[in-house]
Amino acid sequence: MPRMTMIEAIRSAMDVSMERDDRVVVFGEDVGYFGGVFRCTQGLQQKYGRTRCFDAPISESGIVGAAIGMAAYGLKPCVEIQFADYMYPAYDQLTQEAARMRYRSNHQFTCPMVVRMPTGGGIFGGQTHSQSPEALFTHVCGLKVVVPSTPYDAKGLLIASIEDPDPVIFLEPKRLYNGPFDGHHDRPVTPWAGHPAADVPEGHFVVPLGEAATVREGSAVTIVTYGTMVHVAAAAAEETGIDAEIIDLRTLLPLDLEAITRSVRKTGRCMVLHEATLTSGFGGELAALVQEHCFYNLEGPVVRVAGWDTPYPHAQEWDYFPGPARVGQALKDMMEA
Amino acid sequence: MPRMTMIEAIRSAMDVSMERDDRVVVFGEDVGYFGGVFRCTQGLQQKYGRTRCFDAPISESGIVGAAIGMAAYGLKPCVEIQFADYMYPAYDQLTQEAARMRYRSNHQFTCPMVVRMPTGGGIFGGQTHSQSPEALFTHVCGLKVVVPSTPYDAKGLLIASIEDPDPVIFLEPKRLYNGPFDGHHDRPVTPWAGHPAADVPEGHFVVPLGEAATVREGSAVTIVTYGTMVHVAAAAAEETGIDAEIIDLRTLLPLDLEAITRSVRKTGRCMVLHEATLTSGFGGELAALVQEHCFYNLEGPVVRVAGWDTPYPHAQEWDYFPGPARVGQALKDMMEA
Amino acid sequence: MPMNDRLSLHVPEPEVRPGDKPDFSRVEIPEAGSVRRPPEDAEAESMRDLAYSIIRVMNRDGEAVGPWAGSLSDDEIIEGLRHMMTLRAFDQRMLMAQRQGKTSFYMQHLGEEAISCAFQKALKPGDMNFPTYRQAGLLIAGGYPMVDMMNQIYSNDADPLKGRQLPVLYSARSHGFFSVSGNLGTQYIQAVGWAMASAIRQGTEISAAWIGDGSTAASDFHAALVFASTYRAPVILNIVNNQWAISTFQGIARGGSGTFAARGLGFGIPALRVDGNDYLAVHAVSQWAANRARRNGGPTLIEHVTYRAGAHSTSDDPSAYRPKEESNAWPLGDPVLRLKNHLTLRGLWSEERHRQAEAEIRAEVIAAQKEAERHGTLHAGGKPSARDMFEDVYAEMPAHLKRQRQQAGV
Amino acid sequence: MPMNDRLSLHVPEPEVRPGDKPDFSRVEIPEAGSVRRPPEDAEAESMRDLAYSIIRVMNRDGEAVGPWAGSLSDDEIIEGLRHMMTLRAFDQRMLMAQRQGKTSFYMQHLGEEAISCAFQKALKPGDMNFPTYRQAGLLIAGGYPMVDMMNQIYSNDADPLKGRQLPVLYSARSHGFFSVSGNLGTQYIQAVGWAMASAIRQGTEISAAWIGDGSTAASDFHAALVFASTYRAPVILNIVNNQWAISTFQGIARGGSGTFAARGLGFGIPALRVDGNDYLAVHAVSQWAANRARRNGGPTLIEHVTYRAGAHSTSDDPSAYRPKEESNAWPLGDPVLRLKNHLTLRGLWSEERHRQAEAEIRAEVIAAQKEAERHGTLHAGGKPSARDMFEDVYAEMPAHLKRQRQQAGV
Ligand SMILES: Cc1ncc(C[n+]2csc(CCOP(=O)(O)OP(=O)(O)O)c2C)c(N)n1
Ligand SMILES: Cc1ncc(C[n+]2csc(CCOP(=O)(O)OP(=O)(O)O)c2C)c(N)n1
Ligand SMILES: [Mg+2]
Ligand SMILES: [Mg+2]
Repeated sequence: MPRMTMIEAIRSAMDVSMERDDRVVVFGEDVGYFGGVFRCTQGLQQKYGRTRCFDAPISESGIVGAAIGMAAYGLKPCVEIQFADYMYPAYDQLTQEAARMRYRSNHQFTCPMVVRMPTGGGIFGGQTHSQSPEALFTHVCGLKVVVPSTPYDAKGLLIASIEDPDPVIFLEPKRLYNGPFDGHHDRPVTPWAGHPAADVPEGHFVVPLGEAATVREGSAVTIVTYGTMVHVAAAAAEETGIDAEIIDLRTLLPLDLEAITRSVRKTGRCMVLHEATLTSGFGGELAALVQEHCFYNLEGPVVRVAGWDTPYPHAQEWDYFPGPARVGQALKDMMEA
Repeated sequence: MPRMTMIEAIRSAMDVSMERDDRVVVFGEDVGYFGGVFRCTQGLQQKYGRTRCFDAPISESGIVGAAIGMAAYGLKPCVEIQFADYMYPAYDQLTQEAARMRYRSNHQFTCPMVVRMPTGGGIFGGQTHSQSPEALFTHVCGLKVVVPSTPYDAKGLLIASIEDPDPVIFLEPKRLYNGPFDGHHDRPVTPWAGHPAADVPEGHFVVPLGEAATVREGSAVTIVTYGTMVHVAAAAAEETGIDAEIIDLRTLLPLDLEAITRSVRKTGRCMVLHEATLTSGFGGELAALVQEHCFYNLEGPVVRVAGWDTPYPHAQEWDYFPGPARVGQALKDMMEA
Repeated sequence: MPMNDRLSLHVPEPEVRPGDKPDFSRVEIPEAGSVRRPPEDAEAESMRDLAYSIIRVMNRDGEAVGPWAGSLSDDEIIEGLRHMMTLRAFDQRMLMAQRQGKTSFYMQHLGEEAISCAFQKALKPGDMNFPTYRQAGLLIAGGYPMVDMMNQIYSNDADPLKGRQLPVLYSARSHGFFSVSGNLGTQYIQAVGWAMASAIRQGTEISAAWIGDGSTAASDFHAALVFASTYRAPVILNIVNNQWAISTFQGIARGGSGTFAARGLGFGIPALRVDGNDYLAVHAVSQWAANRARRNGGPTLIEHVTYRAGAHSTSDDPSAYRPKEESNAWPLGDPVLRLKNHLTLRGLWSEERHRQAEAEIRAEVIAAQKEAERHGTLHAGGKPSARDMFEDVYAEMPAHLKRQRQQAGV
Repeated sequence: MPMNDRLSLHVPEPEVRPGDKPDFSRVEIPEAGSVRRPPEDAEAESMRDLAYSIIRVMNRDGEAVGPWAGSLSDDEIIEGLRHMMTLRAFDQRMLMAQRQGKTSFYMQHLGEEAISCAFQKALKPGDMNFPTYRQAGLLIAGGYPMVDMMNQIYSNDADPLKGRQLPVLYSARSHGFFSVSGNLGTQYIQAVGWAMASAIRQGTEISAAWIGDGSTAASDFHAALVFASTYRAPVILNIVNNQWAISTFQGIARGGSGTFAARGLGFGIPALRVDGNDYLAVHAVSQWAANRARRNGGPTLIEHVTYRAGAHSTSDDPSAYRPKEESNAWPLGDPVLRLKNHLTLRGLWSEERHRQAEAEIRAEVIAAQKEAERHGTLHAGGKPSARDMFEDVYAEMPAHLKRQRQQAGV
């Protein structure tokens, strides 16, 4: 099986999808000839021609608005927003139009499209190249929200997203593009090559939307997380020796609540972990659900570890990022409480 | 003391502020000569002239973007978005620009401005005149978020917001404009006139941001809520005879956590109630905080009652709206659990 | 230009307000027949002047004159008149129904009937309109059943949209009518995307975008023009300039540009202004643009110059912000009357036939209304179920919505 | 126009790609001195032609000719040359510093130095620029200390922005330089709002908005033009057309319009195109627009025609999408060389003085860099504290942030 980075896996997902279904079109800023600033669409224009993969003007609302029209026509657009931080001009089209098209037209018009965007920090990108806006999408009914943490999942989830009949927000943790980053920014970079989830089939396969993965079994505490933080959680568990069960949500909306409650009922403790700003983040929803469904199993409150309620700073990036030290400390505090 | 509707109270707040401080300017769609589709700015252009109160083009991002530039210059803009449902084109300017101006410029430039918008349903406005998008703002550090539930609070909070040095999102529950609606849509409309909080001083006063109000004392359960739902909660308490303590948050960000925890420690039970869509709503944050801070006082899980995870429908408005029956039933369930 | 050393803010105001005498002397109106008709494949640069004029076909006497005349047969013109009369009668009944509390809200077309009715006749099956709330003529002229429109307005148990949408925000894919959005401007770029899709698939269908004068200020108007210009999308970009955006006169959105059509010039998009109260002119210009698009000639922008003679919606009272008599003073007249005169002049129509047609149409509308009301009105009779509220959020209902539906007990 | 009965999508492509021979034959360049200079208070309608031409002052021989010549004294021109040379030297040092790992990111101005350096000389204290990341010449020419720029780039303990912003996203209120946003386009409308505020307060200050060719596609570009046109705001709307938006050539944003300046025409805003590599022309046109704005004449749009000779940023390698030699083939030459030639021709400058100035400037830049590095670089030496991270989210720190700061142990 070929070994892929997350970038290669994402590219392969689009390639496979374009090959199988000529209604799939790909566009966005710099995605055509050049192949995208993160190179996720490299070679697709050369292979499928300029009308299936092309550059778009710097208008995120235009990109998404046009994609909605295309989807209504019968195409399956898979568009790129260069950074999640730049999706805001498209937020109206995503939440008020794409998300409600099926509903308001009584399924006369639907919106099968994928909006890919790199998310998260860890690359010294400052407050406008580091954001994790997933909670701004999980509050919007009609959207699906996906965040992969490995090349294998990235490919399988992206193919599933492209094939989904509804609009999918596909958030790509950019710090994972080239390796399974565990938050130890001061250590040498680990490439994907050595990681089991870098074994990615060449052809078509899907990882179904709405199913979480238990990436580490454990009995002491459940860590509910996604994206980059899956790897940080694993490092923290390893380093503290606390036997955490780690649930990688993979899809945030619709949520695999079953997988979460099953685990929390077993461990009796729950940490919710994400990189996004704490207040009103998706962790609030997760904590609310866990206490609602597992109240009588909990030995202590659900603990949230998240980015601080500040913009993502440039110089203080590693003070902001909820790395293994912070997660580890929180785990220890939970076990002692 | 004059008796005011919420509309009159809001108008009076702007009037008083414009009178006291000539840096206060008011603009938005239809707010000039006509005085706004809800008449909140009626008479202000006539009184303060066309350069202090004027019509704007139908460009919400333009309205907010221009206001940011004005605030940076040294004015104090108080702008109207015609319905909260139409703030999305301005979401980029609000969250990426206004919210972070002070931070990113190390307070060289600041953004003292208020963005008023009618919110909530109950007027058969369908999915584009009924939304409650507060959670999309509470996740954004740098913003303040205010929701009044009475004329008195509306005036005092709006003056405080205009005088605040930071950007404030001021959400006006439109169903409360003309009366203290308790969710009994089938009963005759109650006007504000008879309500004690319709006694509103003519002149200047403030209700400070960040302070919740206990609008009903009780011992059985704490209901944490805001806006229209304050009145629904009161009706449900009355009708079920359950001795609920009702906390009207008034400001959602920054939150008066102290007032919430004090009450929950006393009652041992907590319901979080809002009209917005449940999943990833502000209720998630509230529930997460309550279980975090009051875990060992809670006799059961924090219960959330909220709008369903669907768009706000036109015909099924009262099936969607979390009215006194639904709230009452949830209260009873909580007491029995 | 004043020579102060102090700046001052310019805030445009209409010439008149309630109490003043209506004044349209600033509206320059060229003679009917006087504006040239460029070839359908002419370069955009060669017709910049058309963005500052008004294409008109019917003159004062009701004759059809000039190079834009003759795009329709006699029967088609008679049919056009009936469509406009139908739309007007429909509006009257629905306004009354709203006042009677049978629905929550309504928006009429008074004075603007020619635009959507004539435009629709330039389209073919498979083409797609992306309309605003004020283009029901596209449905009437497109043969969509009135009773279904009323079912939507009543949110009753036969509502094709299951009660989910505000009245008049129709959706009729079968009739080339895209789901109307409550958010202004958003659909302009969607129409361009749809047209791009047709071009990507090497199809033959074109699309039509619709927007009001006020809404041209919205961001997505720009996105649409950028994309249409860059990818030469087969789309007709319609601007309906009815002089008002609720209480705001068109000068606030138009600013210092002479016309809304001029917006197209900065994009190299042909921009035509047309007398929106002239059914024949609207049709001719729309046909020109449709032909151009079908021949891969790309987008055309059309500014339809008209006047919103009625209130913005049933929530609005225009006497608060403009003189009551202004609508009578509007120099382009009434579209129904003008087409009626044209047909009468040509011996194809008469007072008699008109009265008869009015009676027939009224009867049709009333019959449709009766049928619709058998399915219920907003507060009485059949209505969509609360179950319907939970459907179609997604293709397949996810677990959390099933849970909620169960909680709701439906 | 092809006459297929099937549609097809037009996707613009640059004439050449890596491996091809550079080709700028499509760029029409009028003779220096040949474009007229309208009075500063002329009507916008009277100068539409200027949106399709290029105003140039220096001819091939380096002479300043025509109606736009003569806006600057000899000393000012010499100062201008030094500013451009300083900016270029600054860029070189900072590029090197980035390669050495002293910071995370840098963006250079190579080939575009004339624009921001000359523009700033048309402004007065109290005026406000709303720049993008590629207008550091506004700071250099405005006398802002280089060491503070470097402190920002290094995110060190003297960083005026406390390490919170990406390198080059400066903010310098004292020098009329608004906090640069990482989000494209947003500041264009903010600049208009600032100018409106000045007019509301009957002030005298004007503002200047900045945007790149690619970013004109952004929504807020439209908002800015609408508001500027409607309220006649005293703002200069600059478009820097450097032919590229990262890997995307300007044809994608420009579409079918001949020029970016043409965008102004649809708004009745005077739109001038200027040779952005001609310091004298940029200054003259900017001065014209500034004077107009100060006299309450409202907005002017200026398209600065130039070429991004370097990479987009330190994260970019342009050889992947355009021929390496393209920058040498750019027909408007190098701004530094051209001004140097002009001064030399006039006996005000020489090879000798140039070399000497280069050495002096280099020394100045290196001295500033040494001083900055004493305060630290991104990964070494002094840095802003984690406490700084929690400040200035609000004027007063709310309880939840205090709690978090405590949790963070800082
Ligand atoms: C984004 C957005 N902002 C504001 C509104 C509220 N609104 C509804 S109609 C309208 C006026 C539109 O005027 P115009 O575009 O001229 O169309 P007309 O009603 O005249 O046909 C406004 C401001 C809205 N629906 N959407
Ligand atoms: C809203 C937004 N979308 C995308 C980006 C990513 N981005 C940064 S610079 C750039 C290209 C800008 O090109 P142009 O406007 O021509 O300016 P130039 O870099 O040439 O000076 C892009 C797409 C961004 N910063 N903001
Ligand atoms: Mg209008
Ligand atoms: Mg550029």
